[in-house]
Amino acid sequence: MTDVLEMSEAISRTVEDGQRIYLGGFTHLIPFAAGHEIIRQGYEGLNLIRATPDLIYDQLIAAGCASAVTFSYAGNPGVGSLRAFRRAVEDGEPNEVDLEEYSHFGLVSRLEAGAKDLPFVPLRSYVGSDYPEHNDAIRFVENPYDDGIDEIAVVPPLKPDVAIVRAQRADEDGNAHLWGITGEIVEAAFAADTVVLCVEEIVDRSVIRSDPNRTHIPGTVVDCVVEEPYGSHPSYAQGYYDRDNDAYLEWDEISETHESTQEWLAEWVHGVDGRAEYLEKLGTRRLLDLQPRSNLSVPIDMGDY
Amino acid sequence: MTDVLEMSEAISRTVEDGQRIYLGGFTHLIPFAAGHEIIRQGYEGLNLIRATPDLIYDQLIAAGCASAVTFSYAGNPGVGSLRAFRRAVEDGEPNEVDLEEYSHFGLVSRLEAGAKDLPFVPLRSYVGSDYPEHNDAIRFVENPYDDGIDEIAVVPPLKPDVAIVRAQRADEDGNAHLWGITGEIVEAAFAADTVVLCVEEIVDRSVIRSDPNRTHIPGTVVDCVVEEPYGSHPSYAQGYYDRDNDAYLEWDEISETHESTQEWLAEWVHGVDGRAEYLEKLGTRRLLDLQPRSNLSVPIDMGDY
Amino acid sequence: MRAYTDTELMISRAAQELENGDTTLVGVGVPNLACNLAKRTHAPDLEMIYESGTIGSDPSRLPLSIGDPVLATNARSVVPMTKGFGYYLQAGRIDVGFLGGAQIDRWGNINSTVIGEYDDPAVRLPGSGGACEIASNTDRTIIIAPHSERRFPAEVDFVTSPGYVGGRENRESLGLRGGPEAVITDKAVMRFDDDGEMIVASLHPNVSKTDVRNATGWDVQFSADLGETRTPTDDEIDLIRNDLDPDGIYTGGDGD
Amino acid sequence: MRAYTDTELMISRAAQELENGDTTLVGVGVPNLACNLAKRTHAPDLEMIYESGTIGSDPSRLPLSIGDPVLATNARSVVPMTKGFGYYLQAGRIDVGFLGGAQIDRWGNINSTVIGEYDDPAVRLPGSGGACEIASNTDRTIIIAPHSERRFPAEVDFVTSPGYVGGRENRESLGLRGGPEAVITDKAVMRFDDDGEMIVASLHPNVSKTDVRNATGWDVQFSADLGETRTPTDDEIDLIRNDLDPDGIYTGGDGD
Repeated sequence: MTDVLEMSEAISRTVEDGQRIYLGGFTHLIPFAAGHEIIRQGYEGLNLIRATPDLIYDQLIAAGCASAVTFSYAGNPGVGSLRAFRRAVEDGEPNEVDLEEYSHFGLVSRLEAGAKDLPFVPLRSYVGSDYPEHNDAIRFVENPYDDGIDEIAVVPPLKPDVAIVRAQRADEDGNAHLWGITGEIVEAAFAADTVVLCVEEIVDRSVIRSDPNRTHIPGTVVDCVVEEPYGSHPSYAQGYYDRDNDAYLEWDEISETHESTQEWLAEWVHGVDGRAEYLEKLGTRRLLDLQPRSNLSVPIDMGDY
Repeated sequence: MTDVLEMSEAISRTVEDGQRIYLGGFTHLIPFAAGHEIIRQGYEGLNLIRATPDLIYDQLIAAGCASAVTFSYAGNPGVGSLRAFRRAVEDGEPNEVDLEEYSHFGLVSRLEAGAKDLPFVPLRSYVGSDYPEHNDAIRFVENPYDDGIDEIAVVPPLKPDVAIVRAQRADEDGNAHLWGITGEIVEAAFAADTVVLCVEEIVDRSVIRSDPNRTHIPGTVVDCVVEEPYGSHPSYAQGYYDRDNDAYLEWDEISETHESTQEWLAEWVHGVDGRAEYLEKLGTRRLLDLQPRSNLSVPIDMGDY
Repeated sequence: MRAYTDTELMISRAAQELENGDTTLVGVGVPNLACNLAKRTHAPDLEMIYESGTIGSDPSRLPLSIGDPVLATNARSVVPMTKGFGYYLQAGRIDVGFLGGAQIDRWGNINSTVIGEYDDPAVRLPGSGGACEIASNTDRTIIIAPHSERRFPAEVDFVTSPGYVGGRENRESLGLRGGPEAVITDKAVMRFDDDGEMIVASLHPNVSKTDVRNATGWDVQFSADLGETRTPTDDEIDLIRNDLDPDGIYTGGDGD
Repeated sequence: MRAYTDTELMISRAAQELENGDTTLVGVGVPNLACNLAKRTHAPDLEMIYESGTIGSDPSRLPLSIGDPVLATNARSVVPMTKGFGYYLQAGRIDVGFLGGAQIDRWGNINSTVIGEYDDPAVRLPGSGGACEIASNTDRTIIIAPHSERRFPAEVDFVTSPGYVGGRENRESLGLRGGPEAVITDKAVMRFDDDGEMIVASLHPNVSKTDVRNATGWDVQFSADLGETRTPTDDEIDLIRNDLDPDGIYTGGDGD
């Protein structure tokens, strides 16, 4: 059974110190509100797993929540470095973090293997690169067919303890419609032991059932559902609000030192009690600036048989 | 570039004697009109590949088009045997056919490996079964990880020469929207060298671009597009017409002998010059009986950014 | 108590194998009726998945095939076969699978491929479909078949769908999940003992041990607490005849 | 001829590497501008794919990241990463990929992972993202980077994205597709000889062989028919400044 919860309860019920946590979403639908709640509740020793750590893991690392990061691209997309990530790796500030590193396809293939319960998934990557030398999880198997390929790289399943993912809309049972860039969200949800689904809006079951091909996450894999509009800001929700690119550019300065980052966390994370207060602080003007004009899809006919 | 063609030209341009042909669609969207055109044009020596040969391959086999069948379930779904298939296998009538056999997951995994250009795809099937003994393509590889599984079955890529697939709607470039049961259609389209896409209707590009997450087949993999309404009958197109279950039940009697099957082919395939004439012969009453009430999906908002 | 047909008994007994909240991979025919009967009686939260990729189907009428449009309309989700077989079945998300077969042996291994030699068959059967995967990856499989010596030979001609292979330990060591839970025929319900061998758990009314022995191709054993099979209730018969199969396509006209 | 910036020259020169009908995996920054410039000039049918899974993007404005919503709206298709990387990139459906890097060696091997020791880095860079896959699976890669001895060392500290590894034959024997086609810097355009070694194909205006030698970490060779790099046309400069990057986010303010 899926429970509809407030964010604070969803996090306190599901997350524990030391767990392997996956916050899903490739650029799109990143669960910032959930990440901030993890910071507020003061978790420690997490293994933060994400293809793109993005600002949210930079913030979690700066807040001291992480003891390890598993990733494939640790940059501020289109801007540059993740400075808190680099401080942790290069200088151990605020603490050392262990790294486990893949390319994008390697990391999403690990989730895919987890989602399918396969012992490994093969991929045509890593030959000629230095990854296998530094990551023992990347191995090679012999090709049993005589087709010119002798061996191929494989990666093992990744099954996070908790995946926190977002979607635009879901019903109370956690059946979720996603659109726009879906990235690795679905694989993360199927691979994880526990799944927290956060949505822009909870809708009637009939909305979801009107278009079952869009239900990429079924309620049967979801443990709890949180309704929290604008919960992805400064990331975005396709059709609901734009990516706040200014915020991504500003982060480069905000995060310049550990101290300046702490100040920001004090104000924007610890200084609010949840997403609603964060949005109030952000102001309507900024939200309005992020509002796209609407652009509805041409519906399909499922037929009433 | 994708060409918009009549069915007869699409088939004569793409299909050649002796090829490996995949007519896509699991129960849904089976390209019957294309299959009938292949029969009319008198092709021979085809390796007919489909998870479920269904009535369409029973008809192609009876017509003498096949020298081999690659499949995973050769039955009339919910009804019983495929009698023409059995006559060919058991009695060599009208000719012998070679069989290459998988389970469903094995066959669709072969398409997936073809679509991804992988030398093999692993799957948790076949251990304890007699398949590997009779199909040399099913092999086992050692698991390089120490997680309790010693070895796992693998299947090699399948890349048909031609895949003929259907979708509900596409634009002139062959970008196709599919919904309802999509089965193995997308994998077949990505795996094949040449792709013929048949649709219920060609729509404006703006319809397709209004919902890019539903474009499961991109025009870049499609060689030609054929617009032919009701081209799947007696299979169906979700939202357009129902599966003609009576026709599936009747086939059990029609196909009882080679002669009775030939009579049906003479009347319904050779006796018409294409799908339009077939539909006229079928009659409006039957088409109306197959009409579902409409049941539109709730649209999504992609946003105009 | 009303008269019922063999098929109705099998449907009702198979429905009893399902628990509320189970996720089940539904086949056509008797399994379809059994699942829909369970959903309308004691298991309203039964999750019905079809190998065509419809997840949480809620059909307004009984489908003929496992891919009828009525299974997609109003479903929880619809996924491609790679996903249905990979993310759901192989991933271990399905509790119960239903299987039939032309031959079933004492370990619950099933043949739905050929009668006779594989390369020169007396009868060419449809083959696996998803049966091999269902048998390999669900928690428990329910096998439904008419009871005859031909159906239940000591050894099957081809293992399409592995049961306990050569015994429970054998299945486990091969890395296969679950295994056969029950075999429901028109004469008896059979289960599997600690070794993984099929034994008779209950006899249908008016069926004797001898009837079952004569219709089984090996010296089948009987459970120490052999009982009589539960028969369909009046409500169940009504549901089957009036709601689920009003045209009698599957339940035929041999009752009443 | 109008004045142009180094970046504008690199954008315009990179655009020239694209043919009409190419399918290209677009990165942010200069590659994004180059692809959009090519699409608006000589390659209107350029198919732009982003590693976020947007296929045939037609952005109404320049994205900051490779996952901005403007890349999804009005796209031909949007697919999950498993599919973008599996069905498109790994399947060999992408002709051209753009790569940058902190270090590039004479074989076109690229490091975007660490400067220094992997386990104790002087500088921790973002890592591969999809670069390792792009370098392994496209027909040709275009590398764009500023020209300095630090950027072009004899050997990279970490091979993130394989070029010709230790030479063309080496790459081929590893089963890797294609390989680096051109390296475009702020000083020169370099290509790869029959052995797979980087050689200078053209010098930018006002750049000498010595300038390039001094900015390259090995004894770089020059093509026998060394020419001067094509400079941006007025139309191209207008398109870049007025349409593609009106705020000068990427092209900065160092021109005119």
